[in-house]
Amino acid sequence: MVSIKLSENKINQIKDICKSFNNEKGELINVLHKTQSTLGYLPAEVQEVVARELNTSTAHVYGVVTFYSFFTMIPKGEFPISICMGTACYVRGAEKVLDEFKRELKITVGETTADGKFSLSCLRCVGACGLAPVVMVGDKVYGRVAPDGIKEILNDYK
Amino acid sequence: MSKVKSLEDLKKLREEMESKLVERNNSSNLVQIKVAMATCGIASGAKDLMEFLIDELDKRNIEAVVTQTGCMGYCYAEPTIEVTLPNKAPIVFGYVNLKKGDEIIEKYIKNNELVDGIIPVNYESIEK
Amino acid sequence: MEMIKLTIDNKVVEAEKGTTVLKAARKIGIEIPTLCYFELKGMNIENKPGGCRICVVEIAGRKNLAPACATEVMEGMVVHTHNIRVLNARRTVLELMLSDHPTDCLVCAKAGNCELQSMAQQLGVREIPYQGEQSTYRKDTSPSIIRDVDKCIMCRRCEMMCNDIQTVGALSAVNRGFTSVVAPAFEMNLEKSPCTYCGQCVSVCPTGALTEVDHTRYIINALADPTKTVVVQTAPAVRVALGEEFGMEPGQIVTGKMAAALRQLGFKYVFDTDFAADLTIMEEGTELLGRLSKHLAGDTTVKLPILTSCCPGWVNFFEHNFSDMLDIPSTAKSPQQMFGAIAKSYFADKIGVDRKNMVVVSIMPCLAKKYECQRDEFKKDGNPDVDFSLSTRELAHLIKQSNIDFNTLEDEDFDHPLGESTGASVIFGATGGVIEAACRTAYEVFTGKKLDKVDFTELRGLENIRQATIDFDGLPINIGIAHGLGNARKLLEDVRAGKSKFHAIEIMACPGGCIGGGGQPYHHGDIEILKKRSEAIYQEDAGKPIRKSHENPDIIKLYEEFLGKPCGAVSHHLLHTHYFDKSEEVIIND
Amino acid sequence: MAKIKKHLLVCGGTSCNALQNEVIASNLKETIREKGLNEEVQVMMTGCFGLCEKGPIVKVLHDNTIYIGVKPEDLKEIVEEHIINGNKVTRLLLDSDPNLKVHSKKQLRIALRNCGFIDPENINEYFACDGYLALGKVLESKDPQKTIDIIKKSGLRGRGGGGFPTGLKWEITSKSQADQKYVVCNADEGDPGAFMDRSILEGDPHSVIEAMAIAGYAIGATKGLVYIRAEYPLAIERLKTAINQSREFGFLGTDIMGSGFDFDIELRYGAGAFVCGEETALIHSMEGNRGEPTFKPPFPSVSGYLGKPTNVNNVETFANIPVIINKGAEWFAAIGTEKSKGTKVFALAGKINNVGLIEVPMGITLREIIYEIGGGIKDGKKFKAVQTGGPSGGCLTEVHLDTPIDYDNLIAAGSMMGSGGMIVMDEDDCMVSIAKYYLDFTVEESCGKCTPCRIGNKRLYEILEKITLGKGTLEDLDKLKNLSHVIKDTSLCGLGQTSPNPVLSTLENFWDEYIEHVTVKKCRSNQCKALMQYIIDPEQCVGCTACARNCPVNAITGERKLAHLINQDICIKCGACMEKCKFNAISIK
Repeated sequence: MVSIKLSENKINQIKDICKSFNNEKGELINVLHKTQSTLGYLPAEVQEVVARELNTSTAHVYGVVTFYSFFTMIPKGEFPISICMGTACYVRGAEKVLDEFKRELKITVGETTADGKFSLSCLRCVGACGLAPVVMVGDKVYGRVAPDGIKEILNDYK
Repeated sequence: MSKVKSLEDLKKLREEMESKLVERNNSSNLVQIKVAMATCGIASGAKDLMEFLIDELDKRNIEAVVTQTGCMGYCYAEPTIEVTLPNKAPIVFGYVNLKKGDEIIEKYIKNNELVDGIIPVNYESIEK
Repeated sequence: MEMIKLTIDNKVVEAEKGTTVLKAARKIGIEIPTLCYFELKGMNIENKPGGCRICVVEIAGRKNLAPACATEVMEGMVVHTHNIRVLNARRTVLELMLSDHPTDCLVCAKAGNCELQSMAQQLGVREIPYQGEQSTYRKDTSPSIIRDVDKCIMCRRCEMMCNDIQTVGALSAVNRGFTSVVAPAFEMNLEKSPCTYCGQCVSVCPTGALTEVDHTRYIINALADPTKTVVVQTAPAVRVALGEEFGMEPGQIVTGKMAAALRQLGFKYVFDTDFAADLTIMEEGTELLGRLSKHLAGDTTVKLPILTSCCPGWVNFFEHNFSDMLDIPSTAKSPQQMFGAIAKSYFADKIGVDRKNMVVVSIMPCLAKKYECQRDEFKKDGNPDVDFSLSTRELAHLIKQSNIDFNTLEDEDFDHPLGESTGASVIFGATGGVIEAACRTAYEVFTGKKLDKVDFTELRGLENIRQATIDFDGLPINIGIAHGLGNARKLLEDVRAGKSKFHAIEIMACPGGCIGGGGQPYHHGDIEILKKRSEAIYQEDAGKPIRKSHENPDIIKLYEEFLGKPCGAVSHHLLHTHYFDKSEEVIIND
Repeated sequence: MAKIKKHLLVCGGTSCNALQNEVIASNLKETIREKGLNEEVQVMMTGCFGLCEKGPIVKVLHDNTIYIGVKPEDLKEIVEEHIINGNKVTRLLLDSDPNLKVHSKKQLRIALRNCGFIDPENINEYFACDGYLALGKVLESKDPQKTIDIIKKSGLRGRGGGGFPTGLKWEITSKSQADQKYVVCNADEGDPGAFMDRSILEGDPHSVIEAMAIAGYAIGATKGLVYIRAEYPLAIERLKTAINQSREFGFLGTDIMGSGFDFDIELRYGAGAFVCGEETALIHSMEGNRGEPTFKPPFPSVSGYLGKPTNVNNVETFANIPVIINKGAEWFAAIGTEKSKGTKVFALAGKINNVGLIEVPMGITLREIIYEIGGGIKDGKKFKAVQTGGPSGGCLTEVHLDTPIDYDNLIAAGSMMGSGGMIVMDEDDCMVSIAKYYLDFTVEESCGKCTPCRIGNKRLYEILEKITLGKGTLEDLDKLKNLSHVIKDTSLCGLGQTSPNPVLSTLENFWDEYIEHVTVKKCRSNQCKALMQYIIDPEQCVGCTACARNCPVNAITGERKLAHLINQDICIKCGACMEKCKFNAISIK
């Protein structure tokens, strides 16, 4: 027997989201978007509930979650940091910026700092190539970021 | 808002809107400003700039319409704004931070004196 | 049908519109190699993702190569299946596949039966020029199936079987790109997934990524242990397939050779699961008639239809998916478990052996049986009624290991008393067989009349879902039959919705029934093999002197000496079971 | 009231002769002062005019006069004749150059016509720009085939990358019989470094909505779906606003403009999978599945979303439609080259001065784009290559600078149009590393369904990595070639069929660089860390210890006031020492 360990409140939230899409299997990706934006991430238990509500297999839900880079099963940091790895940013030194973040936060891409404050990820182009290299912290965009400027960025959140 | 029921309705609507714009352009003292508010613009501070311009023009008793618009294409020079003084051709300014915004109001809008950061429009639009 | 004319390797061929290049080529004797492509013709089972790219061919006018398995023929098409461009591409694709595949072929369970290995042989690959990182995953061992997905080549056959055909939903492609693989949700163990252990994924896997848990070593040890009395039972579908492992034509009946081989292997008593199948009919048939009579008498608490319960994959399926209907299936244990229960009580007493010193081994066409015999409710003080379940393939290995030349063995008989069986029990091995056997007995018991004709041919066949109405002397009995769990789901959903008109439904998890079980010799997608096994089953039935379960003399004796009457107190205790809710449960955890 | 009445603008673009511009500006100011006009005439340096070959440029703002090729000795004449007397100096006029007259401005905005011009959240401004007029005309014509014929005649080809003729696609879908059809807008712009579609949706969402409705009418669909990247929140917001406004005015919904035609649009979100730009993958994603492509045929125009005929076009393609209807197929077909009509929007980025969104007529040359519109290479570096078509495209070099850009020429040059990313690279970019970067992207984004793309691209990446680490051999170059060709030849979808292009085009155009990497283990751009060494010149080093103090791994030793030494075994080649050295004693070997 598979048991799902989630608070009733969360289960109801997920159920409501599924219901708002008529519990339709074809709306899986929309449901996952909404659920992730509500709960922050998509842990296994959440996927189990979604699968049940949409009358599909958990394996299918997991298959979809792991296919799309936007979905995450790990909670992101309070301030998620995303480094744009679009070509424009790449040729203007995004890799060095990323290396500096890794060194400064002592985590690698896909990880969250022990205090839960920062997480690090790479993005495809955010379309702000004029500002390359670009870093996003939460919804805020930092343009023309240089490796020696990242301490300053992090200080905004400390 | 009533639905547009035919092509004739639509043509009337267009004329109405066009004449409003013409009216605006012919106004003797109305300053028109467009702020490029696409993602790069906003990321570079266009939102703050727009608020600043609205507040400051109001404070300084300059009759102006400040509207948002999409990408003008000058990503390297964001934020960018286009300023149209009464009876004059529009001018695009790039790298407009708040300080530059203030300068544009004081020098160009008030005094017709150009400031640095002008971007010549380098494209043709289709004739309407 | 509109015909299309095309040229393949300079030969003109006419093919039906909608046919693929692959099939059109086959018509003129051109075998384009395939890997991911899989078909069980006539059963609506086809895997055509066009993913492996082994079957690429050159089509004039097209800028890139096309997969023959997925490309439809077009008028005037000019196809080359083995020019230098195609051969280089095909070989390179295979080399790439091998560069991400372990090379432990010598000790791989699939060696000799591996389609990837055969392909490497066929294309003459002697080295792997492209070396690099290999994707590695955790090995997962469940009671029945081992997943070693380092060997997965992403042909997606298992995924297709598990989802499209069986609707089990235990497997899905997960991750993306180089790390993509077929796995259960969260890449957790199969044991924690809704897997039914039907083994259909194993039966279609081209490589050693999915194999059965091998118990042969335990058997060898038990046979060598002088303190143990080792008893073996063999399921009906094994005898019509085992011969294939020794080079015989599909459909060859090897009952006698098998009994001889088992005896030579050292089994003290060589019995037949068919005996227990007859017993199952006695119990299940009685239960059916009981429910039917009550229903006819107007008892609304009685639920119909009754569902057969001899297939453990099917039992797992409804415990996971239809846990709201656990009171519908027959409570009769499967033949394997009935055999174990009787062997370790009635028979053990008879020969004066303590059950702890008796080892019951079953030879099954099935992988779910491995799981079934480990279920707690089939144990007494921790000692299982059936100790080990071997697949047909494992038995073949065991025979080969023991230097037995199977082909030259003289036929032998089963031992008594648990070796006596009827034609009714043999047909358990094919879809529709259980319900036909039940009808033969139920009809005579219910009507008190002798059947003129014991063959209910209307219940036979390979159509996905079949239905027939049997005339019980004026009382029409509606029978439903499904094989393949996806078909079963359809029937069950009707039952749940109250739309089912059936009195009894037979369900087998595997397409074709046990003859197509997950433990059978690999058929590699050849439907003819399944058809021949099925024919052999009915041939064996027809040749039996007794063809109705209730006429089995040893069964009659068993009731007289031990059980009393079908569905009586002793039967209830030994031969009936109950089912568990295995659907997900929500534990609220604040 | 302002005293200043007239303005003279001098081009200050860095690619024109910057020094000359300075001279012109200061001389002009001097001349104005001499004439006592400095109170009412202002001289300004501005950004690039995009006429770099014709510089220096002086523009008289009040009557919109542009002078080209202005020399210091011309200034007096301009001021005296034009500013004071009001007579233009005809010999210097831009119009006097007949070649420039047609394309006095290199850019022509069709798809971007309203971007940066109207308020995208105000439908009234769209009305003023002929908004929904094309839809009105199409509906009034009561002839879907006529609309298809116009699009066919215009020569419009898909702007998403493939370049399939749009009108033909519409026609096939219109001829597929079904009870329901769909119009899908592909807004899953995924090329790294491309943001054309985002800009259109953010700047002019109504034109896409209008075009989708037109397509719906033409092919017989009543439902439209926009598949848009979830990473584009602003575009999503503006599109939603526009859809609602459009519904309010009755351009979406039932009985549109009294024609009896029903059409509405829903949004579907992408979730970060580049392969979903491929139309079959996109459709599977919209159906709630993994975005894995399937073999074509059947094409979506026959069996697409939910098995129904589906017409998929990208954002930019749609943005062209209303203009074509309004101005006619002939007008559109007159722009561009023989086989590629109209304009193309490019996201110009990388090592270029004027990073931005540009729209140019097909047939323009790379040189015009880079040096005239883009204002040349940043920091005066040397141009090396331009990458078009993103991970599916290739690198073009100096020899391609004068090739007219259209679908077919780009393919012939080993690249492709793609969706419109255009990344400029300079002498500091290592082309092996660039190829590796794109393969890294492909490996990351491959769906994993077919063998050549799943494993082949990984092996390509590994070989490239081996080369950048200095461990490559000549044999590896052969492997790269064979593997690239097989991957292109055998992959299931467009992603794999084009993913080796960055490798093949760099092999073709920068063979020397590859050879250098594998034979003499040298990276001429100093990008491959494993192939370079930081060296302290003992002659230059004064022993200030700045380098040693800043070395993160303590690889530098040396006594104070004595020459220092870098231990190459420890050095991680971060370059911190070189940055800190005030005596230029550290160099890369």
